[in-house]
This record gives sequence, structure tokens and C-alpha cells, in this order.
Amino acid sequence: MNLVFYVLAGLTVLGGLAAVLLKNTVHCALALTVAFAGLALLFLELDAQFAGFAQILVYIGAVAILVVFAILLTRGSETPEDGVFSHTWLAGLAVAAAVFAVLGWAVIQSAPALTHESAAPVVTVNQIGNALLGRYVLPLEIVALLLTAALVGAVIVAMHEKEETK
Amino acid sequence: MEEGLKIELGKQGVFVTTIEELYNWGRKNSVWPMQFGLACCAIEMIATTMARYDLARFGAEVFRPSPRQADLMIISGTVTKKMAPQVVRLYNQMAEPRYVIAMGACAISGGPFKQGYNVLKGIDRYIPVDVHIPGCPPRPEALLQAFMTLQKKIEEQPLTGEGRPRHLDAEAQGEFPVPVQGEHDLEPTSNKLVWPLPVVIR
Amino acid sequence: MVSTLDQIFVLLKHWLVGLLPSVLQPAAGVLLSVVAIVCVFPALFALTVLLERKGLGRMQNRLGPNRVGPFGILQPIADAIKSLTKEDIVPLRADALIHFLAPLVLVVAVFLEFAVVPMGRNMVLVDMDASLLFFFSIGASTELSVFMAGWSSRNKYSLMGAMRAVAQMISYEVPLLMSSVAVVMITGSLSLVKIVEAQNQYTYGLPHWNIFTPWGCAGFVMFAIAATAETNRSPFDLPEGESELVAGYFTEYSGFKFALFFLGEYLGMFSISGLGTALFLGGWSAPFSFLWWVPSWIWFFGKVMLSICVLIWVRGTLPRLRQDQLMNFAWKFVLPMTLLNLVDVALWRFLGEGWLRWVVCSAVMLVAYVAAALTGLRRDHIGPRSYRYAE
Amino acid sequence: MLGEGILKGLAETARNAVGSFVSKDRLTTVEYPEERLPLPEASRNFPFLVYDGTDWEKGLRCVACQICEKECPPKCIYIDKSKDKKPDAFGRPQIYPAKFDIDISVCMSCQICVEVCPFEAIKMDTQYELSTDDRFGGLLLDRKELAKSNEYYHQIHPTEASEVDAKLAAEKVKADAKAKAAAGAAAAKAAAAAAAPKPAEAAAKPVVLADAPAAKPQGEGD
Repeated sequence: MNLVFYVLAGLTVLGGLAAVLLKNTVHCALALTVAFAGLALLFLELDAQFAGFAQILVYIGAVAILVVFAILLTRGSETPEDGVFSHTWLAGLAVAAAVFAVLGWAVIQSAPALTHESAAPVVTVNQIGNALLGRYVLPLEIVALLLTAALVGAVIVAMHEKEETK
Repeated sequence: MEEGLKIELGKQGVFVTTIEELYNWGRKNSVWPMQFGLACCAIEMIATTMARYDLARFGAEVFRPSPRQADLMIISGTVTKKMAPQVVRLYNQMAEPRYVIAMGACAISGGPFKQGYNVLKGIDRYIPVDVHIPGCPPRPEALLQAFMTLQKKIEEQPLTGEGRPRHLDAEAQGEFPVPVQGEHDLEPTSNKLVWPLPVVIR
Repeated sequence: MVSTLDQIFVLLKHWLVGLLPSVLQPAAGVLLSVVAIVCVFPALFALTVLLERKGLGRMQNRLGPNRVGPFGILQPIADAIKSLTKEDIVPLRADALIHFLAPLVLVVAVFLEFAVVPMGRNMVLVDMDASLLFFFSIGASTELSVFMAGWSSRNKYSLMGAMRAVAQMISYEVPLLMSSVAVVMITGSLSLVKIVEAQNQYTYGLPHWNIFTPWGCAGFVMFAIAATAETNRSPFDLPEGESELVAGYFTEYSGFKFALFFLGEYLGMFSISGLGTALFLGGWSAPFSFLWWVPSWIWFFGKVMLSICVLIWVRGTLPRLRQDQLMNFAWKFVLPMTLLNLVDVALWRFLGEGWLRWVVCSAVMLVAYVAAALTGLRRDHIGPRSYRYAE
Repeated sequence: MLGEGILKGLAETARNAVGSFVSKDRLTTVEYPEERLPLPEASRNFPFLVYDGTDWEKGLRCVACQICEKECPPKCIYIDKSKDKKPDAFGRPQIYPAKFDIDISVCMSCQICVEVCPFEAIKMDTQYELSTDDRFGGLLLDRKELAKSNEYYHQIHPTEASEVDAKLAAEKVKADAKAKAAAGAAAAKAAAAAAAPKPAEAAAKPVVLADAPAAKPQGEGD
């Protein structure tokens, strides 16, 4: 817990808040990338290089761009006239609270939080690779399968639409 | 600085320059034209950039497609009344310092179509033109010479006082009114500030 | 003497840092390296712009800039003075903050990329375990700046240019990563320093550069194609295709900000050339073992400049692709080939030393290439397309 | 084979780039202000007025007949006829252009003025370095700026100029013969009229006219 942590945490929280509170959806998406970047920097601060860079590569390089594309393709980049709050904001709040509760519970219950271990061991990329293709190969493959299925599904949806327009 | 002292220092191996000279040297040697052609003169303009004449030797082959990044507008060809508002708008979109070369008879005065109902009688009715090249169309060398004329003009511009460039003059007009298609003609028919109706004494 | 010359910059830095009190030393060391990068590469940018303009001129049977200073060498300085003093226009409807941030994000990101590129023996700003990953993650955030520029300008051309640019960069990032992964598989490390050191060995005086292996050669070609597309260079310069999009995502930028975009583009070219050099061309290692005495940084910058010259050459030769050709090329040719290259590199690794792996690996890539030539990429695939007009 | 065309293209540009250092054929640039392309003889830009002899004002061939002004499609020629007559290069008294302006900002180099001129007085110039920042003063050429000597005409269009000179000489010979005949006739008439003194005054004029060119027969044709 030092100054760097507080700065990065502040950046992340501010980014997240801006992502929720700003009116213009593209601004929201860009604020979200700031939050992602803050998160990635937090990982780096914790000496978790792989996680940090993967966070940047995947979230800023892919997810943020995807979000932005989605906003542009759905003409969401114009600021709506009648406010940005959904009518079902109460439900949204409930879902957010539930997710937060689950995550918080998981964090509190996790071993490091309980045992107050002093320093995390330095994990090299090599070790992560070995672990992913050794002990955790089954979850990895399942996730890969899921993504492939999603990809195939997207292709099918796109092809279907094309036929309709013909 | 005095010219004599400067030459003397130059002989001693001390080269002095002023901000004004440096600035004028920079903008004179990096005039990027805008990439657009209007009519037949554009063909000569293209020929000027090609191997035989090679406008690139002056550092001006960087034809920028966006008016924001261009310095020089070569009005190469007939400006029809339909096109005039667009030309003026493009000129407005250019960033200062900006220059205009009116290439060929049509751009200067309407040329052979002067009496036509559909052709603007010279683009300098709406925007200030720095160099005019007569010809129908002018040879590529004529464009090169006009380019050098423009460079000379830039070089001699003082940055302060009388005759300073428009972008350093707080009172100068920055945006020029874009004419619109009226019932019979473009309205207004000319920008009075850049086109004081000339009196020709023969 | 030879090693002093090789390490001259490192020694210089140590000497300069040593002059300071020990409290300031770590910060000063980093600062010095950063300053070096921030000075050297923009200077290289000026040189490259001149080289490109003159080289393109020569390829088109003309002279190129030769009037500003002797042989036109002052041309970049004149351009710099002009660009930096030109009026800065921000469109009225533009999103001023994002419009302002976009070029900064691009330039900062591109400068960050240089942090992990080894420019000579012991000459790397940050030697970390995952430096390749760092490079790509930073490279991915340049896409964001392109999007910011395009969106914030409130110009249809800018936005379309940005969409194109982002689509193109995402499409080509996949083969770029995949072709780099091949090298990682052989070296067993994501660290660029280790990758270069692994290539700095010689057999019969010839180096063990990755490009001199069947998979490395194929991988390098794929990497070069993807890198050209990633830096929006011709023939993949659709995002700024002036014939259709004015100037793409930086249509609305003028003066200093445009100069920053220009700088960012060229710096991106340098950094990706540096990466390609480190991955496939042996980084700072000498091409023959008897040339060991030439300083390592000369080899690195020589190789980078050579790649830049090839990029200029390609720009002077090839016309621009069409958007669908571009996408087809990425997804139907480059990506499958890089995936196959991964298989190839695995074969190379597990066949062990000997002539067998040379034959097998070459055969795999050659067969794939011939097959692609005969089937996948024939004219009817990259060719006229049927248009569907909006009703 | 896939990629063959790319390699061919690369080879061609490489050949150009390397060749530009060794072969003049692959570096076609003519560095304009220092070197110039030779202009083809038929090249033309704007009209000029030819004068004979050395004094431009005296030697102008133009007699202000205003045919060119009328024929000019974009109407870029403006001529004021003189009120008086001055002797031309041959000494004949002629009406001369008091004002002869060509607005080269309008001129479209069509050469119609040259074709219609019966006196070979207006010809096409090849001068093209005319760009100026002066919209009116610089682009409105007056009599003085337009007048160029016959030698200059020979320089820029040698073949055409010789033809014109030959034609003029032939015309002159014809005119001389005619004048001589007229003079002879006049002399005869005068002789005849000597008896009747009344029409003598009327005949005096043509004599003067015919005599003048005869007095300096080698006056032009150089």
C-alpha cells in the first residue's frame, strides 16, 4: 500500500465512475479504457507482468475497440435527448450490487486475504504457460471451445443476415 | 539587422539569422499544395509534378488531400459558378498561412468562358490570390515559375507592420463568406473586401 | 577497444549517471535513456522522410527534393518549421479534448514501444520477461488513438477512415502476433533480449538468424506483410486513401497535431522494424562471425534502416488494395499461413537436429504456398466483386 | 505464380532507382530554372506585335485595322485607332494603333488574331514566364510590352518568319511594280495633264505615295 497504488486505484475508480456517469456513450467507452488501463497498471504494480500486459492487449486492444465499434454501428454515439438513464435502472442497480457482493465475498474468502501473506512469489511467463497447458489445460480448452462456438455462431448470424438482404 | 554587417559576419564564418528569416525560409520551402484540379489546367499541374518537371525539387510534391494540411491552393482550371462555393469553402478550411495560385485564364478571369452565364469571372472575386499565371493552359514551367514567384513573395514578407501576412494580422479577415446560388447569379457576386472593383485606365 | 566502442553509449550513460549523487542515480539513468530515445528516433524520422521523398523520386525517374540546402537535406527542417507554426484548427463541432488527446496517445504509445526493443548489446531500456507481450499490448492501444482521432473530428471521412484503420489493424494484428509466436516457440522466451541472444550464434561463420530457417523465412514474410498493414503503409494505406477518404482519420488535423500523427506513423514504422529485426534478423548480431568487431548498435540501426528502405521501395511500387481485398488477404491467406507456420515451427522443434527437419519444414511451407497459389488466392477470389446498391 | 507480379514490379522500380544514378534515360527531370526544355517551333503562348527596324513605335506593322479585335473569341484585344497618320517602317503614312492592349488574363492562345491579320503584324510569342501577383497591371500588356522586333520573331519561329518575310518581300515587289506602273501611269497622266493643268493637284498625291518606297527599296527584308 503505497502512493502508486492509491494513484492507480484512484485512476481506475475515476475511470469506472466516468464510464457509468458520462452522457456520451463514446466518452463512456473511452473512460472504460482508462479504467482498464488503471487495472492493468495495478497488475504491473503487483509484478504480475503477464496479467497486466494481457489486460492491456485484450481489454484495451480488443474489448474497448469492440465496444466502440458496437456503439458506432448502432448509432449510439449521439447523446440522447432525454437523458441516459434506463427506466429499469433499479434492476441494473440490483444486478450490480449482486455482482459486487459475489466478487467481494470471493475476495474476502480467498486465501491471501485470510492469511495476510507478505509477498507474492514472482511468477514468470514460463510458469504461467506451463500451468495453463499442464494443470489447467481442461479449463483452458473449455474456454477455447466456448469462444470458438461463439465465433461460429457469429459467423452463422452474419451469413443469415446476408441471405435475408439478398 | 543591417545587411552589410550580416555579410561581413558571414565572411567571418558567423551566420546570423532572425526569427523572421527562419520562419519565412521554413514556410517558403515547404509549401504543400492541395490535391484538387478543376479542369484542363489540372493536367498541366499533374505534369508539373511528374518526372520531367518535378515540382518535388522545391519540396512541394506533398499534395495533401485534406485542406487542413495544405498550404497552397492551385486553382487549376475553370471555376464554374456551381463549383465556386466549394472552392471558397475549401479555402476557408485551409489553415493559415495559406496561399493561392490562380492557374490559367479561366481561374484568373473566366478566360474564354468570360461571357458565359455559368463561369465565375475570376476566383479573386471571392478569395485573395497571391500569384496569377496567364496561359491557356500555362506550361508546366510556368507553374514552376509561379511557384518560385510565390516563394519570393513569402520570403519578402515582413512579419510585423505593413504588409505582414494575413494570419499575423489580428484585424484581417480569416474566413471568407461562401457565396450561395441566388436566383440569377451567385450571391454576393463578389467579396468587396478582396475585390475592390478595379478601375482600368487605358 | 572494440568492446568499448560497442558499449560506448552504455559507458557514456554510466559515466554521466556516476557524476550525480547516488540518490538521483536510478531516476537519472532512466531519464537519460528516455532522452536518448526521444532524440534519436525523431532525428531518424526526419532522415527517413527525406530518404523516402528522394527515393520515391528516384523510383519515378525524377530527382526529389534537392533545392533546400545542399542536396535538399534541409527539407525536413523547413517542413518542421512550417508544420509547427501552422495554424491549429479544431472544428467547432469536434470533441475538443479527445481531438487534442488522440495524437498524444499515439505518439506516447509509439515511444513506449521502443522501451523493449534491444538496440545493441546491453542497450535496451527495460529488459523484462514479457517484453514481446508489452510491445503488442502497447501496439494495440495505438488503435484506440486512431479511433479517437476519427471519432472526435466529427467528420464523416475521419470516422470512416478510423473504422477502416481499426478494422485493418485488428485484422492484421492476429497474423502479426501469430508469426511472432513462432519465434517465441523456438526461443522459449518472450524477452526480446533473450530472443536476440539466441540468434547470436554462428555455425561455419554463418549466423543462426531465424530468417535462415524455412519457418523463419515464411514467418518473416508474413510478419513483414502484417507489419506493413499494421503501420498503414502502402499498399495497405487504405485508412488514409485520399482517393476516397480525403486523408482518413487525420483529415481534420492541421499544424502541430498533424505533425504528431506523421511522427507517430513513422515511429511506428521504426519500432515495428526494430521488432522484426529482433525477431527474425538477429537484432544487433553481425551477419558474419568475422564481423564481430563492428559495434552492435550499428548492426541494429543498419538493419532497421534496411527494412525502412524496403518499405519505401514497396511503397514506390505497389498500388493500394481495395478494402475487401485487404480483408480477404488477411483472413484467407496471411492468417492460415501463419497458423501453418506454427505447426511448421513445432515440427522444426521436435524433429531435432539434422537435414530431415530442413526438408520437412521447407516442404510444408512450399506445399502450402503452392496450394494457396493454385486455389485460395486465384484471381477469382481477389477480383471483381458484385456490388449491392442501397435501395 | 503467386507474388510474381509483385516481384516484377519491385524489380522495375529498383531498376529505375538505380538507373537514375547512371543513365540519363532514367532521370528525365529537366531542372527548370537552370535548364530549359527546347520549345518546339510551333509552340505558342500569347500574341505579340512585330515591328521592323529598330524603333518599335515607328516600325509596328500594325495599322489598327481592328480585324483581330473583332475576331478575338474571348475579346481580349483592345485597340484605339490613331487620329493622325505616321510614316511606317517604309515611310508610308499609316494609321497606327494609339492603344493596343491584350489582356493575357483572358487570352486563350487560339491564334485566330494571327490568322486573320492581313499585315503579318501580330504573331504568337513563346514567352511563358509571365506569372505575377499583380492582377491588373501585370496581366494587361500594352503596345510597348507587346512590341517585339522581327529578329525576335526569327529567333522563336525561324521557318515561319522566313516564310512571312518571303511573302512580304513578294508582296513588296508586287507593290513596287504596281507603284511603278502607277507612277508610270501617273507620269503619263501628268504628262498628258500638262496640257490641261486642272487635275494636276489630284495626281500629285499618288506620286508621293509611290515614290517613297521606291526611294528605299532595301528598307525591310533582313
